[in-house]
Amino acid sequence: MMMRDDAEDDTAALRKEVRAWLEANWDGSLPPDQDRWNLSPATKAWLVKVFEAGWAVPTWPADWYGRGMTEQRADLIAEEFHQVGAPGARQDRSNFIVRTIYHHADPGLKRKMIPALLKREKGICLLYSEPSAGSDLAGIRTRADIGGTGYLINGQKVWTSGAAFADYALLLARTDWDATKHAGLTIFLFPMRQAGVEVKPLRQITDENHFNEVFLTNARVEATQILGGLNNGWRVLQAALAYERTALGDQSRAARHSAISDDLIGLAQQYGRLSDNALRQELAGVIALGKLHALNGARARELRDNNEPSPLVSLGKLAMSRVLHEEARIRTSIVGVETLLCGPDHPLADDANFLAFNAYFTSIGGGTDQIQRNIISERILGLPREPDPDRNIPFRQTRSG
Amino acid sequence: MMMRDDAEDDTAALRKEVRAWLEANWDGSLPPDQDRWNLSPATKAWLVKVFEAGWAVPTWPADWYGRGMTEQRADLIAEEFHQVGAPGARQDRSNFIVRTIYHHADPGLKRKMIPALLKREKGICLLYSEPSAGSDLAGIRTRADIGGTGYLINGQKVWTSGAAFADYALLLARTDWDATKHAGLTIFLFPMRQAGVEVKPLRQITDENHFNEVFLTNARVEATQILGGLNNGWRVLQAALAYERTALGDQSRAARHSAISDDLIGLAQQYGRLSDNALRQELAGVIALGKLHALNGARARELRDNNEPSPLVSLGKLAMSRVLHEEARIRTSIVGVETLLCGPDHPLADDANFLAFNAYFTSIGGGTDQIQRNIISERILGLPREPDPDRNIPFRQTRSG
Amino acid sequence: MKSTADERAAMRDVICNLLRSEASESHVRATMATRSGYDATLWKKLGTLGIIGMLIDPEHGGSGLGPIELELIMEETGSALLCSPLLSSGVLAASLLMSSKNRAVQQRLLPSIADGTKLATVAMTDDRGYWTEAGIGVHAHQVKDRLRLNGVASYVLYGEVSDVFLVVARTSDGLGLYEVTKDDSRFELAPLSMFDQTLRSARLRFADTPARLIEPIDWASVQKSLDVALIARAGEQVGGTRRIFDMTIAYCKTRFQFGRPIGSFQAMKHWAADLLIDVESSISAARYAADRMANQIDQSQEALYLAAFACSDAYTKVSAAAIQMHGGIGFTWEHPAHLYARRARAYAQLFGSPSYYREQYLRQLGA
Amino acid sequence: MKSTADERAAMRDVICNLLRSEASESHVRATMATRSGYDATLWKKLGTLGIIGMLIDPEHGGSGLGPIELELIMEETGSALLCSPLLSSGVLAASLLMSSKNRAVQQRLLPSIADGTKLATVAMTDDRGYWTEAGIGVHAHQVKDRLRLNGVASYVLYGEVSDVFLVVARTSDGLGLYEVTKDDSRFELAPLSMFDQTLRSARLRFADTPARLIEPIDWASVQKSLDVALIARAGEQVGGTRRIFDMTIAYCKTRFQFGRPIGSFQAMKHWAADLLIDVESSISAARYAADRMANQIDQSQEALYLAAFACSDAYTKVSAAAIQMHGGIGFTWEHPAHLYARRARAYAQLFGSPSYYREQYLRQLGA
Repeated sequence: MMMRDDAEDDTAALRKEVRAWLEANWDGSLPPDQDRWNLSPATKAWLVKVFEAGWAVPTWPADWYGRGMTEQRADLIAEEFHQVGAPGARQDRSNFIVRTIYHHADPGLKRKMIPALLKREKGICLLYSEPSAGSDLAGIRTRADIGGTGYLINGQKVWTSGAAFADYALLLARTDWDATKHAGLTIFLFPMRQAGVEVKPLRQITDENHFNEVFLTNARVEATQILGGLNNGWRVLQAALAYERTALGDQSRAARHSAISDDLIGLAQQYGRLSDNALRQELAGVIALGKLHALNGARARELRDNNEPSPLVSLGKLAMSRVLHEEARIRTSIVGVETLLCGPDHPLADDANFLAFNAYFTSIGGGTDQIQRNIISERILGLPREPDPDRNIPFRQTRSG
Repeated sequence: MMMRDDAEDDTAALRKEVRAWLEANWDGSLPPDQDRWNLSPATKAWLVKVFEAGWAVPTWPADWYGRGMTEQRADLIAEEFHQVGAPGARQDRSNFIVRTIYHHADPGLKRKMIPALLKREKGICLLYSEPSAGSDLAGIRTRADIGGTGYLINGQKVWTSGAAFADYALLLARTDWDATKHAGLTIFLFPMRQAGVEVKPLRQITDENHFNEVFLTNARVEATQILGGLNNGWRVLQAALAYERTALGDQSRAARHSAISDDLIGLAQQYGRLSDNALRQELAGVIALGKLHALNGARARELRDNNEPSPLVSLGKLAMSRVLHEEARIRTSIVGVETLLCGPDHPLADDANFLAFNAYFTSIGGGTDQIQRNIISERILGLPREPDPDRNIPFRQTRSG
Repeated sequence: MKSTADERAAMRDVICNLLRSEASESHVRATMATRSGYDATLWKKLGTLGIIGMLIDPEHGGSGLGPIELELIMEETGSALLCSPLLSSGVLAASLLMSSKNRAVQQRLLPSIADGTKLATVAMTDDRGYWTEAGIGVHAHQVKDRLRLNGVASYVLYGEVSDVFLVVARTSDGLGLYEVTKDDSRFELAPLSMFDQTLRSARLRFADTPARLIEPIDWASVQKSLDVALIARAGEQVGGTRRIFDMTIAYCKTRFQFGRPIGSFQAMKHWAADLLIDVESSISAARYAADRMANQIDQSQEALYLAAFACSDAYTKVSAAAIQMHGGIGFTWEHPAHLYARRARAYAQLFGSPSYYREQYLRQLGA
Repeated sequence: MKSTADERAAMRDVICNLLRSEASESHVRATMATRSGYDATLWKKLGTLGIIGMLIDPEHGGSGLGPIELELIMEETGSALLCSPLLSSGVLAASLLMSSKNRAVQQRLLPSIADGTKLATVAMTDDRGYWTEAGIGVHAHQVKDRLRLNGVASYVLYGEVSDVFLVVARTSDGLGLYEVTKDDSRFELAPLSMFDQTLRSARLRFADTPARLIEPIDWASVQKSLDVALIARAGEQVGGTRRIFDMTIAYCKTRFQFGRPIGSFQAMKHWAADLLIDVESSISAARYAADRMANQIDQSQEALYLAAFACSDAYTKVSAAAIQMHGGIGFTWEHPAHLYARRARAYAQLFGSPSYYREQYLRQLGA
């Protein structure tokens, strides 16, 4: 066991090293990127530097591009990078796709893919959801049939972001139709740049196109591209989703959202509504919801640091959904009649309208509020599972709609 | 087919007849009764008169104490009695227990029981619910075992009103433990005045004792007292419950409640709260809830009169529950700090506290809000039934708790 | 004229069938993408059927119907999300002119409003969107011997396609109702971009714009026409609420997840049961308000204000729930759920917000 | 003194074990039926364990703990629905005296408050129950050379069993803190009947009642003690919320209806999941407020007001849901659900309502 003083010295030494490295290498900023799928050459060059210094995945061993550090020490690195605004460190936590590949791919595939992905020489997207399998991801019907040295893929995926720019995808497909629904799935590291992959933008209710539908028609993938073994896809997927939740939990809100002021009091003042006692009561309630969500988050981190079990993490997404819907509701009530309008001449109405609809991104996307409530009541409160009549029968006998 | 004008004449003639009879017999009032279980001699004498005139059950045939009338014409009689405040008419609708007996008992039993019950010479109560069977009434465990010329009854009943005063009860008991849960039940017309029947008052959260627990230990009932046949109890019960809903739907709110003023605006004024805009908004919302409930009721009656199908009747109890809880909430908020107190020195606080707890009488009693939502979603909206694993197995194999 | 229940049922069938065939969802989407925001061919049919002129007296070419029939018809147009100037021309403008004492103007304008050949609209609130006397932002002055209007009127429904603008303006001694035609070059008209693309409105800026005086008017008369428009709004809200609710329940029965229709999940069932209360209550509120207004009996204002917020709140709640209950597909533009949610948002503000009407309701109750 | 996490865990265990054995539900029911409303034997033990004197300096015989430990201890007493004058004597009176500058009074009163041999309480609001400066209903006058109090103080917690009354009264030039003892015959004390029978309070009427001046005081000092009482209240609320929630979840697992545990019904599951957010949020709010106060850092008032309404609302909501989720048994007096609901109702009003604190919170945020 390391003594406390040694540990503190060690922390200080690491901080010093990271700072010195940043001092020597970081210019203080990067040119703006178009979006996360189109990085500037300067950003890419920076990511190469970070990768080569071992900051990208510090908890992984040195022969896997890392420094063999503990999570706590790796967090320090992330903190130092964050302090100066430099990207690219600690992708062993934030880059959940790479993390999935690291834990589930064969060594050969890992060698080929991981450096390219960490340096963003290659882009990768997720092909999980399907129109017929939303909440019930295990019900997907995209088929992977043996053909030649690999598999022929046919089916339709949806809610994919970046599909048009990605070189690869994590693809969830069904490889055994006689197994039960969870048992016949496989995850492939699937090449996107081929005939048979058609990407169509999907328009959201917010009138944005962050997502795509992807049509797969006799597309091909080699058997060597399987992650975690044939028909083991459900387990790999669960790990991947857990990594994703962790990564998203660390992030703040979506881009457009973050550009909108959170200052509801200021908004109410601007619209001359602060003297309305009915609004004041609601305002206090809504602001409190957001604050309580933040306090729960802080308490969750504290409990995690003390290795105490806590249900708080799992509550986050559901609680956030309520915060966003409630904030949007009161924003609408403040802006009032102007919410009839939209467009650049009415930026505050535009915000209110956008946020009212964008709140569904959180309450539907990544597991609906209803699915979250199932998870909370079953896994945290220990209440019985929902019956799933399909669970134990061959998938080809199941109903869909 | 009767011509329209004839029908009108007929209506007028009936009204005239009822009015003349009331004119000749009704004094304008009766001495107050202690409660519905302890009627004054004057009230009883009046009920005998009504019974003998055939007004008690006008839709039943003459040899069954009635006048063989249509429902519509019988309603006229009820109206005329209501107009002058005279009780006892139209018990073929309001007296749901007698109605159950009329439709399900053997002729001999009917002759014995019905006159005594209509004249209130005998009192009767309901022994349905049990501690282990609340929402799930088909899960009752009171046993009726063959013994001598009849049955031996053992078990515990709850939520019984009037058990201490009743001469008889409609008793739901299990007569076949190898049948499925709905198939082994029987309804008995059970004599209450016997050893083996112990009645204990049940204290409610409102600190009232409107109900009892009834302990049945080797109590006896003859086989001739079965209503609707052995093991046919579930069907009889469904009819009895439907009669009860109709009768209760006609009634207004419970006694103590009706003594409390509905005037929330007056209450707010009294507490000097009418200038609080937050309260005003809530007040409008709550009053509206009550008004909408009333409008739904009016529309339901109109649709019924036009023989149009309507979901509105089934929504009533659930909607009323929400009205009562919301009214209680705002009443609490108006009375404020004084709700810390109770007792005769603080009548308005007492009302607020009582109503807050008494609202559960509606949201739990007679089928919880949750059961109502099941019924509405299944029977009106046509959504699938809840799975009931006990439904199709012998009752003795079911779990309880 | 007061129709019988049978006549009303027949009327409902006619409209329902027309809209089912000519105002399908794809037609609504096509129309909402046009600049004018309505389909002139369908509009003509509505004129022929007497729907545009429903509130206009037969002597002026209308059908002479009342609030009960209005509410019923609007339930159907609201259910279809019909894109049209019916509310502005056929309801608000028509009822304002119907209560006018200026028969010459009635005779000149009402017949062409009734048959749909002319579109009229009402300009009465400034940018604050109050729809109250205090919200009037146009002033009328006598300049030499001609009348001139100055100021701003906003949220003017279907302003860009309207031929006639009925402008409520302040005068030196009260209010006046003025007529301005689209051919008059001396005012600016800017179409407003609407979050609900099935609606159109515009902002008018008058700068010494010539106008004809129809008549001096008091606020109570304007309010009466607004009241009629509120009945129409309630009808459209109720129709939309019912339709999106039915659509959602149908989806819950056919969409399978985890091997079960999603409507078999109790949380969905209970949610649906609660929403049904809101749906039915809003229907009751809208029809009660229409009935009270038709019979001009007590509590008609109380009933109207109740409907004004109850129908707004129900539509907002039910259409929001519909998006969530549909899950992923409900978050796509191609699914109509958001169209109903947009309409719900719009109608919750147009002519006054739910909190405004809650306050009015409470005042009617004497508080 | 600031305790470590380990010390706090140990403290929690001690209290938890004591209350589990000596403040069981049947004990609570027996105690709430007594006139005094508390159990003198258990009270003595709380004194011995240093719990009554938790906020009192060791030099005056107390344990010298702070808000963090206070909140923690009160979570346990609130969870048990402990019937005792801890809040009035150990928290409100003790903290008011602790911030006094009158060392003589401190030395005379604090040791016997700390060990429980004397009960003290604070009289500061009149019948309106404001707990603000405006709510003070007692006036102090100099009559010849003696001090006299006149007026009414209500909601005086455990007044009937208290030995010492700390009365906040108006004077000719501000406020004063006065001491009145129960032996003084010149005031009337009427016990109030409490809807929450686990609490006691009384109404005092002073009529030329002699009193000792402890010191002139400003409202801010009184407010500071009230703030400490709000931390205690939040702790008890959170403890009660958690307990009734856990009890309900346990019932959902063991109660079978329709052949299934009622906790397998999705509507119950989802309801429970939503309530868990309220439970956890109120815990976060109470502990954050205690932490801010302990560290006397920024936003301590903001945090306090947030906890004041968030913990009230959560307790009210969760205990109300508990009755409904228990069904029939929850409607009986013998089940404890209503005892928690009564406490929730009481604490939502004692020291100020949720809407009052929402307003205070908003003001702290600068609105």
